[in-house]
Amino acid sequence: MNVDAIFLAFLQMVVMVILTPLLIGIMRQVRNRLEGRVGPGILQPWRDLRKLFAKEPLRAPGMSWVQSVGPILLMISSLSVCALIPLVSTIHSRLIPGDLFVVVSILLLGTVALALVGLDAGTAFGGMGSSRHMTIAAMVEPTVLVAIYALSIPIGSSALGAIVRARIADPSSIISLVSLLALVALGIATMAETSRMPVDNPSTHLELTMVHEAMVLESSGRDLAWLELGSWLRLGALLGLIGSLLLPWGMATQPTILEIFLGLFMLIVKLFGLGALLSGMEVFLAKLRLFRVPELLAGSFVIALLAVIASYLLEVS
Amino acid sequence: MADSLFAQLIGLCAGVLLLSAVLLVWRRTRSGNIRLLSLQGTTLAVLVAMIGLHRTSVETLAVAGLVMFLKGYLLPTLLARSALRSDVDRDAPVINPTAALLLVALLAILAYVVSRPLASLGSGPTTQVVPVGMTLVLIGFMLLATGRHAISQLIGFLVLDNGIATVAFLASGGVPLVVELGVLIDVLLVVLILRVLTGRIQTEYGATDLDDLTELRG
Amino acid sequence: MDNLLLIPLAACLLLAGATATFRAPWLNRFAGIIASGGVLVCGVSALVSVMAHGPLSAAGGGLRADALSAFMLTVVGSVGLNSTWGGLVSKQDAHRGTWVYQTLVTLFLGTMSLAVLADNLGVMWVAIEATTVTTAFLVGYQSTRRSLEAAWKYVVIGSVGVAIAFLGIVLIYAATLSSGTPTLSWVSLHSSNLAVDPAVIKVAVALAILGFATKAGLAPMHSWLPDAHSQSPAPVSGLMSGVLLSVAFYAILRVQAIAGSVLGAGFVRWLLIGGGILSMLVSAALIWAQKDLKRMLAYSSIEHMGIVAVAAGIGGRLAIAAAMLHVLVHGLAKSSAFVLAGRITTAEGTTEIGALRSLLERRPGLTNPFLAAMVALVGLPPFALFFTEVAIVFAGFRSGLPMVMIAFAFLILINFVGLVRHSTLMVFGKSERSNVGNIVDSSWHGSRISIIAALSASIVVPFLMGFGHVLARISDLLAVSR
Amino acid sequence: MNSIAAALVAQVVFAALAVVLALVLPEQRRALWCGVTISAIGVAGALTGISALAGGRGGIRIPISLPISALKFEPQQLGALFMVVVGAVGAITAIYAIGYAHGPANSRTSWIALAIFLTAMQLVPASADVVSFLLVWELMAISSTVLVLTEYRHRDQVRSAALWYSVMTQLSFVLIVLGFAILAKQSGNITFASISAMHSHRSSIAFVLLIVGFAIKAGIVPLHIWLPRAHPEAPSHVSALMSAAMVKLGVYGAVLVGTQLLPSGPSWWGLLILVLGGLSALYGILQASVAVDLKRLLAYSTTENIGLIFISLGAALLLRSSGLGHVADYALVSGLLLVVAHAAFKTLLFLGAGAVLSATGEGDLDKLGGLGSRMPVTSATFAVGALGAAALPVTAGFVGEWVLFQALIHGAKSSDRLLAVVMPLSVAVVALTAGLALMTFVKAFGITFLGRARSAGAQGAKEVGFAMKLGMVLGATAVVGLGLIPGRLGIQTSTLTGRDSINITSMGGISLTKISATLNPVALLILAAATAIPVLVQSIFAARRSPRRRVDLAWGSGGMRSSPKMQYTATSYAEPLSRIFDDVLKPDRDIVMTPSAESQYLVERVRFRQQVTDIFEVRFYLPAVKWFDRIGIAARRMQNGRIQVYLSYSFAALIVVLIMAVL
Repeated sequence: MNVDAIFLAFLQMVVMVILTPLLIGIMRQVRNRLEGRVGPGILQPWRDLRKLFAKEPLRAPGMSWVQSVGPILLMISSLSVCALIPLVSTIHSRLIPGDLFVVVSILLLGTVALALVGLDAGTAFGGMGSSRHMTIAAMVEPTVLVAIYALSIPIGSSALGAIVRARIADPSSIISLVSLLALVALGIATMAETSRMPVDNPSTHLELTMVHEAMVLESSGRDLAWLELGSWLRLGALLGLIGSLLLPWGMATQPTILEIFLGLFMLIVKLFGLGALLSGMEVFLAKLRLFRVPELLAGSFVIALLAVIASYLLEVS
Repeated sequence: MADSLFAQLIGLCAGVLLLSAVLLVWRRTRSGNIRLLSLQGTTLAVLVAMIGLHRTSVETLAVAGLVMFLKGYLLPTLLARSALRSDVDRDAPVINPTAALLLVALLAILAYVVSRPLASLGSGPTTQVVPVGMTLVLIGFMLLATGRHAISQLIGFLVLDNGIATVAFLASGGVPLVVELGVLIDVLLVVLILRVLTGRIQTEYGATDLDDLTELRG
Repeated sequence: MDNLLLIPLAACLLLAGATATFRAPWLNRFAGIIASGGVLVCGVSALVSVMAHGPLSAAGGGLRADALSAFMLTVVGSVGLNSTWGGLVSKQDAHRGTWVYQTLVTLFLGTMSLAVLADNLGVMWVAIEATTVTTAFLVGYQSTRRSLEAAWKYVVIGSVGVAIAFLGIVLIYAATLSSGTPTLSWVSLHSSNLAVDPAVIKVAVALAILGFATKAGLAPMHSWLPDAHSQSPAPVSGLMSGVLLSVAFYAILRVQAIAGSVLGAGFVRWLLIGGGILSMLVSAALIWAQKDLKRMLAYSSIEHMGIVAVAAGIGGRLAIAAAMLHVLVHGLAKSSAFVLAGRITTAEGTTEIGALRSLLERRPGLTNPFLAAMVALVGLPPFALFFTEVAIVFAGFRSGLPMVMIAFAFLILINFVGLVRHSTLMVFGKSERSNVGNIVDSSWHGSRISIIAALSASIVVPFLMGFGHVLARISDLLAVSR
Repeated sequence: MNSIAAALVAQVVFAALAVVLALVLPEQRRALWCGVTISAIGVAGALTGISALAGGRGGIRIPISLPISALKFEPQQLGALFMVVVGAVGAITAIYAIGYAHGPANSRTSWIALAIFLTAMQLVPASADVVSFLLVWELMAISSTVLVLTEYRHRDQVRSAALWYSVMTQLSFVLIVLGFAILAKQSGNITFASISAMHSHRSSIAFVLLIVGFAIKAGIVPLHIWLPRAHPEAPSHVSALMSAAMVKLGVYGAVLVGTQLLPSGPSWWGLLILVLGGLSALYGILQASVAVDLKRLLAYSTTENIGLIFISLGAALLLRSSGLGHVADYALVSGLLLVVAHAAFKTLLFLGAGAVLSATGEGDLDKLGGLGSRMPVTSATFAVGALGAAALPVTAGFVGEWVLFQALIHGAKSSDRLLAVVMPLSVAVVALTAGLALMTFVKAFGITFLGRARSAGAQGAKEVGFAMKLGMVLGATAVVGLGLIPGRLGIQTSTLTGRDSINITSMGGISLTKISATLNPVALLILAAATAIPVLVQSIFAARRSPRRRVDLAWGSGGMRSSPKMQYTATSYAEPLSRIFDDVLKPDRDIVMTPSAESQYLVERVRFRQQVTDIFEVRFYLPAVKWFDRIGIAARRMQNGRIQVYLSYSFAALIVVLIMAVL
């Protein structure tokens, strides 16, 4: 069991590393098409990465070891998250149950690495981006925790794998009020955490509106490559998580070849579907002013809290 | 001496004491007050003497003599001396005489109330008039608290002391001799000290008006 | 052995006489120290022999020393020694005038010793009145306008109060008279089989306690205290705050014991608790915005007498023991504080709290011990007042007075805040007067041994077990016997 | 004289030795020897605690002359844990102080006070009866006040800080005395044993008095007012001791009351503590996130952490009172774990702040920056501490909060409406706190150690000396060690709850058996390492092909304009947050525009100043002080110098007493 779990964890990592650039490519492509442009094709992110790895990173005075360690730290956190959350299978090792709090805190480790990279260069925009990023992260964390808490109440365990398994066992719980509220909250949180619209415009070139882009402004070469890949992985992982919570069917519950392949297939379908959906929505969204963002996050937080309380009150009745 | 006569005389003395006290409250010329004070002292001495005669105890008679000398003569003269030094003879009290007299009436009633338990000290003419002594004490205190002048405060103090002595003799025919002597000497000393202080205040402030003595506050 | 009790009185009288007649320079300097030293020695030896074989009595039973008297004699001696030694004038300052001062101080000590040793309430009263007589000129010693004013108020208010106390004692005597055995001896009064009329005793006790409370500086009869204690020379302030108040309170304790054996605890308890809480309230209110250092210390004495009064009101082994310990330690600490404050104010030339700044930088020699004394006075460990105050709170709750104890604790807190506020401002605050900022004077301006001894004594006292037995004996002695 | 008694005596002996050394040694040799001796005190205390945790019993008794039972010092299980914490913190800070103490901090007074302070703190959890508890409690208070006053000559705020501190401490002392007195009366004895032995009684007054009293010492909002004043003004090793050890003793008191002295209370007791904790956690972290002074930031974060601990304690009481015993145990365990964790990382952080302070002379974040390259050890250890404070893996702080979360989500019993509302809300509060803590410590670390120097002091900073580095490294080791293998400690704490509900996993991790939740930090580390391998390999290959190139200017969106002044400062970093929470923080901002000489439309200079004050101070405390002043001034009229008035006081008293006597 343990061996399979470890194998599956690494499988998930590899798969996500392969898939997420494609996911980004698809999302950009969808967006371009909807905006009536041709677009570079879905392999463009891969080309970008190859280019960036080939380029030499620049080091300005005042930059410290954080500049080179930060991106790697971000990668590690993203990869570990991919390994820990149920994407292909709901099987998890007894050593490292994909515990909700552990996952969130590892994600936050990546967030911190990103923010520190932003501060490292000692320029105005880096600091600005990092400050905004951390503010948003601080607001997002309670939403994520409470939302998944709401989902974990019926099972009485905070292990994500267990939650998903329970949902496979009892599909009716998915369309329950609780789970829907929780998923909405989670979705908003994901957009904020991965700096998508309407919180942040990933394709902006106007520094004053940047959040994520402003942080990586000073990074170049492989540092930038890691930063980009890392952030993509975060997006992929969170989308995958939502996917597994929303449509858990087909995920491998036994470590058999067949089920694993089925799980993989389902994962691809879910990821790309959700990605397309997301970017489709983004076309119709305008970026919020930064000081309106807290309202959005507060709203999502309230939804999550409602989900929790609802889950109790529904159980009581 | 016949008990009835004794009772009447005691009553008479008590009356005189009370009267002198009330007059002290009423009249506010210093020289007159000092004379009233000596009268009060003398009356007290007479009272003691009669108790002594009634009990036929030499000790008490001696004490009577002492009281006569001290309260009837010595202290008033001392006061008169120091009163001479200060120019003004009239003393405007803090509260006006009418109110003071009403207050005296209230105090007298209070004195009767509070000395009700003392009636149980034994029947006989002396214990019946203990309230007079109480009244004297309260009046003396009132004079102290309303006196605007060093001398008038001294007078008040002496009235209070007379009152205590009255109570002492009426209620118990006097405390043991040694205590009695100590008391008299202490009173004498206190008055002397106050007199010296009055003199110094006179030299420092030019007057013995207590309204000047308000530098120490808070 | 019994004639031991005569020694302090005789010694004081002789010294006073000698000083007044010969006016020898060394007497002008050391008379007070010798006298208080003698009192201390007698007190300690009396304490030892009392603990060993029962009460002493001399002069045909006129003088009597049980544990309480011996203890109070010790307090008088130790605090007196601390004050006089601390106030020791240097040779050149010992000009011809000081003989008056020394004579009066010596007599003062003598009268206090008499007050605690007398068995007869009347004699005790005479002695306490005599303390007024002896201290009157000490208060007015500097004969400035302010000191004269203080002296006048002190004598008038004090002697009136004591006169009221005499009225009370007279009534007690009268009561015994009606019961057939006229007496003023405390022993026979305290023996509960005396058939006296409780109603009379109640009035009498009320008057006596009120009167002695005036001398003990309990509110609302406290008004003379801040003036007198702030105007008299520092050693005299130390003596008055440290022991005179406690001696007057000793009288209250005696009267309370009599009342207890006749009336039971109730009436006097509430009298004392009321006075005590009121005193603490007054001191809290007036320390808060106080402007004068010595007056601040005087008010803190009022607070501590209030604490002792509350303890006495509570009664019982723990509270009484705590009260006794409190009396001793407060005496030592307060006399040290007064002596040091005197030196500081003479060195600085002002007693205004507003004008005293950054003392620790400028006069470390004086300020460090002063700080220690203040720490002791606000009841912080390691000084013994901490134990006594805690013990009083516990005793109060044990005898079912929660509300009183809550008020007590919070009043202690407010006093603490007031004292700490002013002290920190004087000691650590930045100095406005730029020209004085740069002096650094680490000398003690006088003898330090006595003060160090007093402060360390007030640390170690609660850990001396022999002392515990004394306190236990005293609380048995004062125990309400019905 | 068994081992524990010997160890207790040893502490006192070491303290005496330290005092003597401080008195006799000359200034230049004082620091070394006193520091070593004081750390020996700490070690002795920790050993005492360990042997008591291991089940050893015994102690010392000191008789006193008052007829109240002798002073007893006999550490029990719970106290022993706190003794270990305090002792360890004391040992580390003392070593650090060897290098740090100079000037007034190296004076005789402050070394003596330090020795007494540490000893008293170690004896507080060891004391077995009320009076000795109060004694050492007050000794601790007064010695720490002396230490806070250390630098009074340099800044006048030091005095006011010390005044606030001593007043609040005395208030807490008064409340505690009253509470204990009530309990002592009810139990008829002053030993903790006898108080906790009396069953089925609930004195709510005593509970509230004691909890509020201890909350003051623990720096709980709204009683925290002394903490952000005292911590920044004290020398850093003292701040570390106060924040990491002394404040914990307030927690100790609360735990003692809640779980042993008054174990069976109504549910609102727990709720009270929970609400206090939540308030402190949120308010503390908000203030910390906008603070610009490094030590003030750390002080407020202490309030936050203690708030979290109170949340877990309150949750424990609440759950116990509603019959969820096993979850309550976990809540309590999480509280104790957080105590240990906070002790570790807050010591480290304050020591780091002290290092920064002594290296740059600046405590103001807006004047720091770029220290990472100049002070590698300090920055690395501070980073570890910041991770701990942000409760990220793999640090001690993370373990604590993980257990707390587990307890909270399992504590929701759906049949109990109260729990159904309280528990999710607490989860939300803890989560929000954690998020803000993350931001706060990213700010603290990033602004201090990254970027470029914002002042000359930061420009010329040098790494600190060996002793200070040693202290910080020890602290960092503790933070990571406890974070990696928390199992042992978890078992130890779970024994304190009576039931052993925690197992140690094969990798030294912690597993909550009753609710089947497991945490294996080591495994997480292994996973991270495994994932790191390919990343590193790829980086190395890329580095071989294209090494880094130095450029003399960051891009800064393409300008020569990027001077260090243009970096984000701490103020601007927290700006979005302070806008969001404007209503709570009520910062006062002002913008001064100086127009140029030629025309008012050309602006010469714009200066923006923002200051965040503590609303509790402004709204409650200062008005209270004013009110007292008014009363005090009014009261002076009582004593107006007129002897007639004085005599009439006596007269009135006489009349009243006479009437009382005859009625």
